[in-house]
Amino acid sequence: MREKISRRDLLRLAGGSALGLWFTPIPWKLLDDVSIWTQNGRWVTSPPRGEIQFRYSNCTLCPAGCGVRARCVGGQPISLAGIAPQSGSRGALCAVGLGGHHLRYHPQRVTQPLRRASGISASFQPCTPEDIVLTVSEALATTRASGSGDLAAILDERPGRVTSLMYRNFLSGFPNGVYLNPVSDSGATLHAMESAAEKPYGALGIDLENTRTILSFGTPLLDGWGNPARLWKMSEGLQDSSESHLKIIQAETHQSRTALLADEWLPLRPGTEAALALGLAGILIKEKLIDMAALSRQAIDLEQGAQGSFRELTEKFSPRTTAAITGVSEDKIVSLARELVQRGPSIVLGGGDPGAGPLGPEEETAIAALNFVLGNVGRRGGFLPRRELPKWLKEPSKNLKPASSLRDIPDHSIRVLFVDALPSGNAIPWTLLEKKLVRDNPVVVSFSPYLLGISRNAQFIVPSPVYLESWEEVLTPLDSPTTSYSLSLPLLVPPGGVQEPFDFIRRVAVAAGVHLAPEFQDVSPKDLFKRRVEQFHRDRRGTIFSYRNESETRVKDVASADSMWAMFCDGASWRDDPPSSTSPIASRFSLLGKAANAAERLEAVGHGRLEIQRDPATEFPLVLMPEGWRGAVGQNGLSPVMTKIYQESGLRHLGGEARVNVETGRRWGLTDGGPALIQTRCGSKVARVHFDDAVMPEVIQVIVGPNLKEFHESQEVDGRNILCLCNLDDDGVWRVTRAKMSGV
Amino acid sequence: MDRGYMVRGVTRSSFSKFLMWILPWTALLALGLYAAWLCFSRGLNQTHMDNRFAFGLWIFLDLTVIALGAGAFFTGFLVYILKKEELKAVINSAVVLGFVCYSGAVAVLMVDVGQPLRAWFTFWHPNVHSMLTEVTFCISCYLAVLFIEYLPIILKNRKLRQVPSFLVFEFELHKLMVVLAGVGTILSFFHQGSLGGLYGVLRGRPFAFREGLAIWPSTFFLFILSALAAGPCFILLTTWLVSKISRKRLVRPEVFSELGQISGILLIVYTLLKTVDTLVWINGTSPARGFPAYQYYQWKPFGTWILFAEIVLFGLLPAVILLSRRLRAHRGWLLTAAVLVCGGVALNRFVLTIQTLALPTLPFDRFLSYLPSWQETAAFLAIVAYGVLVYSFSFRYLNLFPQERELARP
Amino acid sequence: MTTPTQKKSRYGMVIDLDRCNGCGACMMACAVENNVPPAHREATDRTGITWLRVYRFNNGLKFPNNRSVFVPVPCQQCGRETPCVSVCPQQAVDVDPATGVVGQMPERCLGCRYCMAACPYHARYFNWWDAVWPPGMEKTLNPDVSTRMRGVVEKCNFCHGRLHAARERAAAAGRDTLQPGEYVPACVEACPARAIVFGDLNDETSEVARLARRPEAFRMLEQLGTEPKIYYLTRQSWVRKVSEDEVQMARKDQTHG
Amino acid sequence: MFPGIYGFHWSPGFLIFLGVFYSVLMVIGVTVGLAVWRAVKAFRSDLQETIRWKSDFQELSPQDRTCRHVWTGEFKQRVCENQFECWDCAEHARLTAKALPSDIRVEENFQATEDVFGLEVPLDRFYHRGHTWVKPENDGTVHVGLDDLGARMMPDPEVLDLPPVGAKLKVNGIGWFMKKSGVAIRVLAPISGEVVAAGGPEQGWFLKVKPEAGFNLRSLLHGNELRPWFLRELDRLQSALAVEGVGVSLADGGVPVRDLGATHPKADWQLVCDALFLRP
Repeated sequence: MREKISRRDLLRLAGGSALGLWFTPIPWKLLDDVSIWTQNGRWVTSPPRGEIQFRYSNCTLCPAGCGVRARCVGGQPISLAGIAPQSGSRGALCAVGLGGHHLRYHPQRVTQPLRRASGISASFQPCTPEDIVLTVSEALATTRASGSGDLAAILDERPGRVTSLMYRNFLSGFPNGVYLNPVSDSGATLHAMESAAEKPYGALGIDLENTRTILSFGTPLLDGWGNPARLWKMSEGLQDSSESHLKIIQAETHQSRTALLADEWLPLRPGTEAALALGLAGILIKEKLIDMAALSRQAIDLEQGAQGSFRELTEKFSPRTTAAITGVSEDKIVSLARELVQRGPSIVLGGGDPGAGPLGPEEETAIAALNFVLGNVGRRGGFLPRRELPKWLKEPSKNLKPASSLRDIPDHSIRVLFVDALPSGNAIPWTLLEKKLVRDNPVVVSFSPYLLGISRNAQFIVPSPVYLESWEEVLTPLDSPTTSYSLSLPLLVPPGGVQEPFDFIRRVAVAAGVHLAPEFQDVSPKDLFKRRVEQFHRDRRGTIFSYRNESETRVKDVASADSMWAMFCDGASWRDDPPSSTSPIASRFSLLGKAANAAERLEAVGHGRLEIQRDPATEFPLVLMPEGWRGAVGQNGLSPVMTKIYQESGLRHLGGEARVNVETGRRWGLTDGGPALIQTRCGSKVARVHFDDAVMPEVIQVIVGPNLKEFHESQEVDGRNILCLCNLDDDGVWRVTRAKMSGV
Repeated sequence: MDRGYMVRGVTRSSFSKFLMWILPWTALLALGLYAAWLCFSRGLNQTHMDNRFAFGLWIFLDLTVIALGAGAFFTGFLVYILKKEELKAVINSAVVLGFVCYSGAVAVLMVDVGQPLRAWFTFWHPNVHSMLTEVTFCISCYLAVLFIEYLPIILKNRKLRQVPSFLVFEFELHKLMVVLAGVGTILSFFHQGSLGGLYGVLRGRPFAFREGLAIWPSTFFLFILSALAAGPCFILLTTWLVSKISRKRLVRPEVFSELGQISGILLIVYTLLKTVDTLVWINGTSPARGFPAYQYYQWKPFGTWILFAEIVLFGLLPAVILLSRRLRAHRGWLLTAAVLVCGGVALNRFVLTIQTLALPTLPFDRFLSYLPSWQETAAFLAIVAYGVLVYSFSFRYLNLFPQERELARP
Repeated sequence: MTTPTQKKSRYGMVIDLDRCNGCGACMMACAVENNVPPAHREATDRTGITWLRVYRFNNGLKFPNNRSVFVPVPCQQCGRETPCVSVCPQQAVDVDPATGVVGQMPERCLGCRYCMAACPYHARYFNWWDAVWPPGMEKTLNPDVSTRMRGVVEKCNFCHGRLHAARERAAAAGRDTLQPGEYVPACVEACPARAIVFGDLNDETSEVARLARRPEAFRMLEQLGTEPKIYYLTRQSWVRKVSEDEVQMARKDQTHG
Repeated sequence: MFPGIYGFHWSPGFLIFLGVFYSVLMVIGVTVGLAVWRAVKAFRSDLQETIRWKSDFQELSPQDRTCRHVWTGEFKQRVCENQFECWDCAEHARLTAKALPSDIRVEENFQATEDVFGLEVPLDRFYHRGHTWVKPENDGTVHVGLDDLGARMMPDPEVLDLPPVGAKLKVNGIGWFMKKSGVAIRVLAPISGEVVAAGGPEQGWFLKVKPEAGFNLRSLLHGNELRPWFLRELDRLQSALAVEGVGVSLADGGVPVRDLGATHPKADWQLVCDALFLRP
């Protein structure tokens, strides 16, 4: 029997369905999703979508030059990771490097040329590149014409690059042109040894892998000194009782992170590194713990040289005297000296703290001498000479200005100063540069991607590409025993208005009428890098390590220069072959160094750096010592995500904070966490002070680091940081300063 | 001008005087609403709560206010279920107080959560193991019950009752009040307990964690008892306060005495159990989890005095006063005891909410302090103002104290 | 979605405190991986979001005997009576039975913060502000992880996005189990010191299980009985006491200092 | 909460918990629903008049609810709990064992008029406590009017809203409305029945009603109850005037004036009228 479906039935069906629907999951899931969706809608940023791929580069944020693997979405890097410098080992990035892909979007980013609004005011106004070129070329013309001795200088913190060579070529067009070495050089110990040689060794590298003991004078070995993964690999089994592990003895005033993790921490009184080095050398010589015959043969001035007698000098630093100066016990000093020999190969490193600045030339000379005494040069587990990069410039070196040190430049003599964009990762006090500038209208041009650090004190800012926006070279890092070379590749397109320093200097050259060498004309840095790489292929030495395949190829086996270039463009690093033999180097050396009055200077500084300063201890009873973390000393931008470390946890301290021992703080009427006025001969500043029992009594440890403001939109970041309170010694050292402190 | 809306046979202050009274409270309420709006529009960063002090003034307020509001269900229970007719004198007032406390607590909770629009998820994806689910369920149900109980009181307003449908509905609803009183009692028992359980189950916070019966930690039962003791005292206090402010006799003195006695009996039981609980906790629960109890009291200002205050000063002392017929008969003693009881409940809730969070758990933790922001304080005060306003209007236009009319007769 | 892992895993970590110098790479890598926004201008160490937080803790002694240790604290992934799971009123927190990872569903969370009060390790973080990135930086977000909105709680989930990706890769390769090392959280990968070892604690042969059995291994607040899956290693005896309750001296010194 | 959504599945604890929760919700809902349903039903079966009276009665102060037997001395103090519906009252039945009018009869004997402080109280009728009276007529109908005190509350109303002929009255329900200079009075009906004619103040009666079958006059006041009651009502009037703050008392010991309201402001007078006509 067929029944006709009436309208009523249909309505009933619809009604029933509507009712029944509520007993199914559909409406409820819909409700859930809609409520989540409505709340996610407008406010919440959604990540970009796209094809995921890996691209490779090398980090330029500090000279360690770590390999980088970038995870990219649609070509945009979204995270960075480390790459092993060679197969078999492993790579890593430091916290600064991990946020490298954020730097393009830094709140303090500069994307157009800026000119300081008026002489002193800290505000800047946009200008055109032509404005800067015009002003600068006029100032350069003055230096060239006047004959007054006004200098034109370029401060390049990463020497040896193609761009550096172009700078030197450019400066050679000026009689008063000066090419400045890095102000604070982590490799100062190596350079001191290199310069003490009678016949040049060339560059030295450190054979860390075979070293068993390191005596480090405040070198941040485990906190930003070299490639983080490599150092950690070597320090495996730290504080272990086993005989084979690399023992680190950290001699420094601060309880740095290296000091915390080192096998031993010797808290030195401020500025007494030279005394300890001389004292140790003295014990080694006096107790004849070393091969005295070899030393006498090689050292020019062990007994008597042009500068005096090293032996006599060390005799003035008996263990007792050294103990009195450094605060390290006599027994400890003696046993340390013996341990350096017994637990060899042992090396001694200086170089200084990224914030505290370099040890002085005297300290480095003493450390170099100690290394010489230990017979470390040319020894396995010591310092090995490494070859230079293949030569590719045909021009003779007369067209390249030789490098000079800032400390050798007379005060108030630089009229035009260019500051290169690539950071060394170490701090530079603005007062140090200011002292060298002429008093009337100096022109300081800062190539910088950010309005931070030194650029805040410059007259002009030329917006430069940030890391991952341009082609750049990465040269042999300090901790590498062999020469290496790689390229940092532009994974990102720079914003409009950004100028390569290379291109800008060429414009200045044209405007100033300087003729650059033909090699630098009508080429981009990339073309020159390619020529360098072609030279590698021609030289057929070393190996090339491809990041993508994690495979090593001998250069000999690479088919063509073009395929070698293609490897470099996809992330690769070249590494020289290890030296064929470790024969001791024949060259003789000077233990006292080659500088004039070296012995007297060394003896004076040996009694403590504070002793050579004029400030009376009665007026300034405390000692101000800066401290910093490489790559984060306030000169360059840090990823805004670094606020996790600086702001949202107390893991790293912000720039300008002061830390004092609890007792010291109480004695001077300070409150923990409260403000305090720090006064030195150079000025005063209010800082937030924290009590910390890890700080040596009577020491004010001030942090050189980023300002909280610079992470956020605000443009009011002070260009004169806490380093401006530091005393600048005649030898360009600002490590220790007598100071006083009072509550506010 | 509004006399036609008032209860017949009682007098109230002039309208202008009433206006002067409510004006400052309205201003306070407006300020609190502005603070709440700030929290809604800009987020909870407007408060001084943080990841470590995840709960602050508001949760303390919620817990305290709900404990004080327990008078509503308890009086309802006594009147409708146990037929204690003499307490009819305060039942209407108790219902209004309860409504004010609970609605205020729910309102402030809505500001306190980060995503109030998702509050209904609790009903849709309930985690049955969470005390907070139980609390949410019971409080929302009980708020509905309180509203339904409040409704007849409103509908009986002199003007509203002239609407026939209101009147009939009110009449029929009133007849079923015993059901609601029963439901309210069950719900209240559970959520008062669960509020205590809220902290008692925090196994990660040994200061708050308690062992217990079945799924309920001991704080579950202690909270019920303390709320039962505090409820009548709060009614007593408010009645006395309203009577002072309005300069009217509202209830017969026997009612005060009755409330005090009930509170006293419960309080002494509570104090005894609390003492036992504290001893078990000090000697067993806490050290077993690696936290010797003495260390909690090493942090200033939370010394052992707080334990003494909680148990003796705010527990034993008022219990003794309330249980003594002679002292209870004395108005001054009675009120002192009532203040102590209400203060004790607040202190107990404070210890559990604030001290728990202030104490460190990790060895490298610090003892934390917390001061509410002005927005938190304003929202807090707004709840007080809201309560005062609702109660003031109710007192003016509704028949909160049936005995008042008789007592007002010359 | 069905879980391709048949065998039940119990992922955990062993963190060698003697190797940690507090460089912060793990915190950075974590924030980058999980799209944690940069700090708001007014954020502090108590209102910020750091799924992995490295604490510095000292022994409270006077100079020169004062020593510090850095303690990375991610969510401890409690395995028994997980304090935060049972308290959440709307099931926004759950333990994945296949991995043992305590998960947080921010889109389910109403922001009551009860779980934060419940967590003894303070490993849970509330979004006190809207998540805002500097202009353009949102292009650098990880597509595998959604961002969170204001007013919800979030925490470490052992980089759930990475687990997902690893499973997909394994499934594409026709495997239904993950091989050791195929899935590691971002912090583990980033740690230059290799101080963090990650793996399946159920797998007796894994390095993480081996290290967790070492006598120097301990867990924080072990007596609470929550069976955390983060183990710490140290040879320094004073640090070991971190796991025990007798470090009150240090605590007090830190606070009243 | 549905199995399958976001990996959800039922567990016993879940079912128990939700069962309890939704039961509670249901109880609350059913209670409210029941109240609504009963209210609607009451409306349908025309019970709102009864309910209004019941509800109003509960709102009256105990003094206003004093049992009639207090005046006649049987009780010292007693408050009526039976909405003045004495036919239902066991106490009343016990006390009035001797027959009182159980149906409507004309009693010729009562022609006298009592004078209570100048109020005329004819004894031939039955008085409701809302100041109306019922006077049975020979034709089986009754006349309904205001007693002297009620009349003086509002003589010469401007508006008189009497029910139309044929309308049903309900005892203690609304009888009629009167209004004068903004003061409205609702007069309670003393009897159930059908209106057969409408009168007014000038006729001396307001309504002519055919009483409902079986209706009795037991709840109405009669005979020797009247004097004490009226005295009491004058008292009540006095105190209402005092309570409402009118501040004017009745002429001392004398007869209330014919138009009591004329001397009072209307807002207050409304309250006084409400009090006297048993409107809470």
